[in-house]
Amino acid sequence: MGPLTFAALAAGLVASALTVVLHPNPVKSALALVVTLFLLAVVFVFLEAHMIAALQVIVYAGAIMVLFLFVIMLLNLQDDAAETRGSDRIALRAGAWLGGGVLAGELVTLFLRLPLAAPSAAPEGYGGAAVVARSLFTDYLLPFELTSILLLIAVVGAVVLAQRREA
Amino acid sequence: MPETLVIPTSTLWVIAALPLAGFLVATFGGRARRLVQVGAPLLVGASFAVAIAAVLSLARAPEGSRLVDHVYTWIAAGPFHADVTFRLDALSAVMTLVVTGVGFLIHVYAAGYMAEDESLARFFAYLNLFMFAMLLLVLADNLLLLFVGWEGVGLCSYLLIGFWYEKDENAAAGKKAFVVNRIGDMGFVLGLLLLAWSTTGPGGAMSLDIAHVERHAAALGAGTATAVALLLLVGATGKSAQLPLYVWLPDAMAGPTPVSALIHAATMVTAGVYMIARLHTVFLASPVALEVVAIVGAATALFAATIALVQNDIKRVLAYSTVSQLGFMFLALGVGAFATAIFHVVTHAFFKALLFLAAGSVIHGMSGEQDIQQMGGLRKRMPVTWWTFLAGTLAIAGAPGFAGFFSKDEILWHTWATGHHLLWLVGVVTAALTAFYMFRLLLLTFAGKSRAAPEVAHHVHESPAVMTVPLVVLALLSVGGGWVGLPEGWLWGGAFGRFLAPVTGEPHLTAHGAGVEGALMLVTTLLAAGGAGIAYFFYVRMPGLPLVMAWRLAPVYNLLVGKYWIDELYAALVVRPYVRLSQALWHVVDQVLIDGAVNGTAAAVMINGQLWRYVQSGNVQHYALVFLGGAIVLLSYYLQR
Amino acid sequence: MWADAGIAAATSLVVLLLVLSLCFVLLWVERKGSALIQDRIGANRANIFGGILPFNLGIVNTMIADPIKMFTKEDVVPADADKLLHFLGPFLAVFPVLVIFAVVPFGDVLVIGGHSVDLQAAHLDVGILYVLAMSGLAVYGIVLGGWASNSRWALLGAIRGSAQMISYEIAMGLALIGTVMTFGTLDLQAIARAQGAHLWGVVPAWGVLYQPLGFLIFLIAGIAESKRVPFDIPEGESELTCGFFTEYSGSKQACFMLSDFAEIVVVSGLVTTLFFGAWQVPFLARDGWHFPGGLTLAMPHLAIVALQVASFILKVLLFCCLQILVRWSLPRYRYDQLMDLGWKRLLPLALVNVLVTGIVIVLAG
Amino acid sequence: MVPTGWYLALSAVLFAIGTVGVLVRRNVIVIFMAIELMLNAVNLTFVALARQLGTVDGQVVVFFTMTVAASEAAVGLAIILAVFRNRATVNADELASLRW
Repeated sequence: MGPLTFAALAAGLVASALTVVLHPNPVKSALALVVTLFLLAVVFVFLEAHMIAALQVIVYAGAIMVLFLFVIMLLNLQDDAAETRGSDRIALRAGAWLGGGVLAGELVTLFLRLPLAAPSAAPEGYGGAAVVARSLFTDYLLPFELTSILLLIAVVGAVVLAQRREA
Repeated sequence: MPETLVIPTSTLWVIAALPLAGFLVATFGGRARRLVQVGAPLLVGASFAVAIAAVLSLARAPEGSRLVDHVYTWIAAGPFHADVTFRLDALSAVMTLVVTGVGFLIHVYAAGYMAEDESLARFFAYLNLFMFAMLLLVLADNLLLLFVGWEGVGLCSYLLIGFWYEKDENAAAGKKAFVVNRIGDMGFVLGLLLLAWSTTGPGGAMSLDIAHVERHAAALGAGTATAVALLLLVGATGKSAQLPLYVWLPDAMAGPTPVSALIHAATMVTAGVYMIARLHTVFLASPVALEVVAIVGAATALFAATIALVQNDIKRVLAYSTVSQLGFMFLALGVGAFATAIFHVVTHAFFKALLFLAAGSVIHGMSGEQDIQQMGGLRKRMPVTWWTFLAGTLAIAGAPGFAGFFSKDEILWHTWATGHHLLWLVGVVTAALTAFYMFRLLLLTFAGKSRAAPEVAHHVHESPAVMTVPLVVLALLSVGGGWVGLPEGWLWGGAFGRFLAPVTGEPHLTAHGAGVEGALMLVTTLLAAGGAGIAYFFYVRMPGLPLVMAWRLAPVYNLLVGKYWIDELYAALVVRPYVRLSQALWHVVDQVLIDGAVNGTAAAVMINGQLWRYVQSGNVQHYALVFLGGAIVLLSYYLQR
Repeated sequence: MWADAGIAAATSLVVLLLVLSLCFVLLWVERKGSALIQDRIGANRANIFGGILPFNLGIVNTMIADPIKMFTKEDVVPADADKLLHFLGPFLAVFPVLVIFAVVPFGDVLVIGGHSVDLQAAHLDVGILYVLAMSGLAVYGIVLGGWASNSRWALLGAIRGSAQMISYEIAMGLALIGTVMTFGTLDLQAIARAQGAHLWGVVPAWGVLYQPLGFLIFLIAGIAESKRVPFDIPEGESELTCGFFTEYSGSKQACFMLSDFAEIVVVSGLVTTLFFGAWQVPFLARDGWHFPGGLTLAMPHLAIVALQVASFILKVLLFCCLQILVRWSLPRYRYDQLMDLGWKRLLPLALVNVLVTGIVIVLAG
Repeated sequence: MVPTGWYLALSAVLFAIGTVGVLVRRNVIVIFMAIELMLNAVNLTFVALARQLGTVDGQVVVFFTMTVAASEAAVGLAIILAVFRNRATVNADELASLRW
């Protein structure tokens, strides 16, 4: 990927991420987040993480964000102008932007200082389903199995939390 | 003692375990009254049988042997170690037989005496637990284990004195016994610790094994030995009701009569005697302490006997007589006649158990009446009780041929023969007083006409066989039990002393001669007979005379009736100041200082929390902002590096 | 370099045209088929050359007239609608469906002038994941279209649609796991090639033989994903007028309809590829026929490729017809029944299928 | 070829944007989405560094992150639904009853 492509992608990512944070309408925020996630999947493809890129779209864009949109629509949330423009919480907002800026600056400084050589060519099949799966089912078998339990708990938890209790 | 004479065995624990089993049966099978009523005495009887078997096997072994039953290692902490080991030598053999034998008879008696009590199971549970603790005490091969038994009997004593806890004075009596015993036990514990520390063997090996202590006791310095011995004596005075810690025993009569017979006459109170005999090597190392033991014993004997002269409660008279007889035992210990002391323990166990049980029978027959001034004329109505009580009285008064005669005279002989002539005099006077008050008791109770209320007198009846049979057995023992310890030179004379000699050693007599001994014996007997005669004169021939005497000698009489005001003295000197000190501590230290510190801490925390709670806005984002600040600080640190 | 790009462009174009033409065919099949089922004549008004020709060009008329009518209608946008999203909705609905076909192989390798052309628009190692990803994105068209319309009907339809699609996506994905385990790859072309074998030399080793249950679940979940009867609850015309596209008209509505038909084609294409031998013709290998019993018959390469592509299209058409048959035969599910079927029947069945497949694979070594 | 550092810097910027979103928004769902954004920024770091190291370990971690995010979304949105049912609001300012 050339620097131009990267710059375009990065600009798109930052723009859509800012939209997530700034747009007063939650549906638009969610859509912006979908765009962000999709663009990230594209970045993953350029980083030769094909499997992860596909999963990113399936899980994040295809499932998680649909769930978000579903809930937003279910609750019928509307624009909230005070969300981003209210005169209260000025201190909080100032602190947040200042802190966020400092955090970004520090992290960027830290990362750009890292002495990273240009990566060598990726091995054959790198980032494909077979390679990732082999790692997943050998070195990371225990965490993998634990995630299944985590998911089960999440399913049970979601059902229990969301069901209407008969009074 | 050569190690070859140590005979390992694995049966001794059974002797102690059987009463424990009885305790468990009575505790968990309490609903089955019949089972407990029959089972508890039977288990003690079984224990007695096993004890006999064990003693027989000991008797077949070479002289001076001992059976040792190592059960398990209890404590092994660095250089210190203590085992749960039982030992059966001559001394513990005698004690075990007395405890299990007399205990068995009293259990049988109690099965009848307590038959109507609704807490029968609880009673037998305590009684069996007591038997277990007592056997632990006498069979222990280790002073720490002995101490467990020591505390165990104290606990059971407390539980049994306060057995009828519905009445406040009974509960108070139990508490008194417990507290006074604790004072003695403190001395005992300190003595044990000092003993353990001062008998540290080569290589720092610390042990309270009896063999270990005996090995090292002779090497104790005079000062250390005196300190150890006196501390142990404090324990012994507490447990064996000697001056100045005797006060609990008369009150202990609040318990059921079999308890008085078993614990406060035959067994537990002799624990102090047994302990001193067991540790006589330590006492021998300190002549001063030994002398103190003798003086304490003699003083207690006389002191208690004088109080007994004027008491009117049948059990209380016996209680003071017990204190007095224990004084005799201490006197024997103090003059180095350890075997003789044990001999008196044995005979005393017989006749005092008998007297208490007979008294219980009287109380039973008199529908709970205990005042001898309200009795009289029971001879015809309760013949078995009368004859057995007479046998007991003769035995304790020292009538020739009866059990008490031999043991008491041997004590007095040893006192004289070791040069304690003044103490001998005290002993002789006490013996005369004993004869007087015992016959007073006997005559007031059984002779003459009934002074009881008509409806009570009408119901007077002899006790059932389950109670009288033990009385008869004990009466026979009181009559003939002394013959095992005939004085030196008579028939098989001195056999008892020789049996115990490997354990207790030979007394060192400075005077000898059967003639002197016989003469002294005659003096004592005559004095005792005189005492008995005066009693007959006072209470049968001229029943009005005691009142006149009491009126004429009012100060003395009041002093004796008031028991020398010792309880009041203690209350004024110890109890009330202690209560006042406790109250001061409660109000100042506890309420102000400790509560103040605790509440102050809580208040400080609360004020602090009040201040800081304003930080808690409840808004997650505020917390998150602080979180972000922390992350930035951490990152800055990494950037600076 | 340029040749490759040209080939890529060509194959993509072929695929696109294939799908679109199939959609037009289906339009006619739907109208005439439903008429056949309901015992009526069906679309018969458009008769362009009616005065000239002695017979009615029914097929052509419907196929041409319907789209023309649709795309020339007035496009009405509700007053309070979110203009941008209202505009984007139809395209987001149709786009992911069309691109799914990119990874579906419609033939084996075609060799022309030294270039060997894989008859597949995009060759991806993770083809099945791509399919799932794109079908997951298809939901956004409905959700956004419904929400942006600013209409109660549309919003309800959108909410229903999102819940339905997300539910059946799970069953669909799990049904595919069995197939992936059987063939050991996520690559659709590889799966297609693997189905060229024959069991015991006579039975074509098509996926449906290994995964009958997986096939059924996938087919049902696929129909549900395409929101067609009996799963057309997001539209639910009896309750929601027209569901998520109530407020659409003209060419935008045409896009929604196109995505509807395209989904039928895509589901059929996937079923064919995964379970019915893709472009494979029984006993036809790259160099000709290999009948059981050793009889071989050579054929020219182009003829073989043509035969294979034709077989693929035939199979796809067959499954399209099957779906239309289903659509006009069954009544609509109630919403709770729909969720019941998805979560309590298909999902456990799919899990059992995965489990059984795994056990069989382990036992068979 | 773009240096790995750039990807990391991009992820840092996205992370910071997500952080700001968590802090400034009042709608709990949007806060939640901002958290997802932060998670994805971290995912980018993992994938970029996995490419840098030539191993897939980082991608495996991303796989786990996605699992966690999915669970989180399911449970979190269920909680939000339950809260909305009780309080009829998803405004973080109004959901501040855990306070003095």
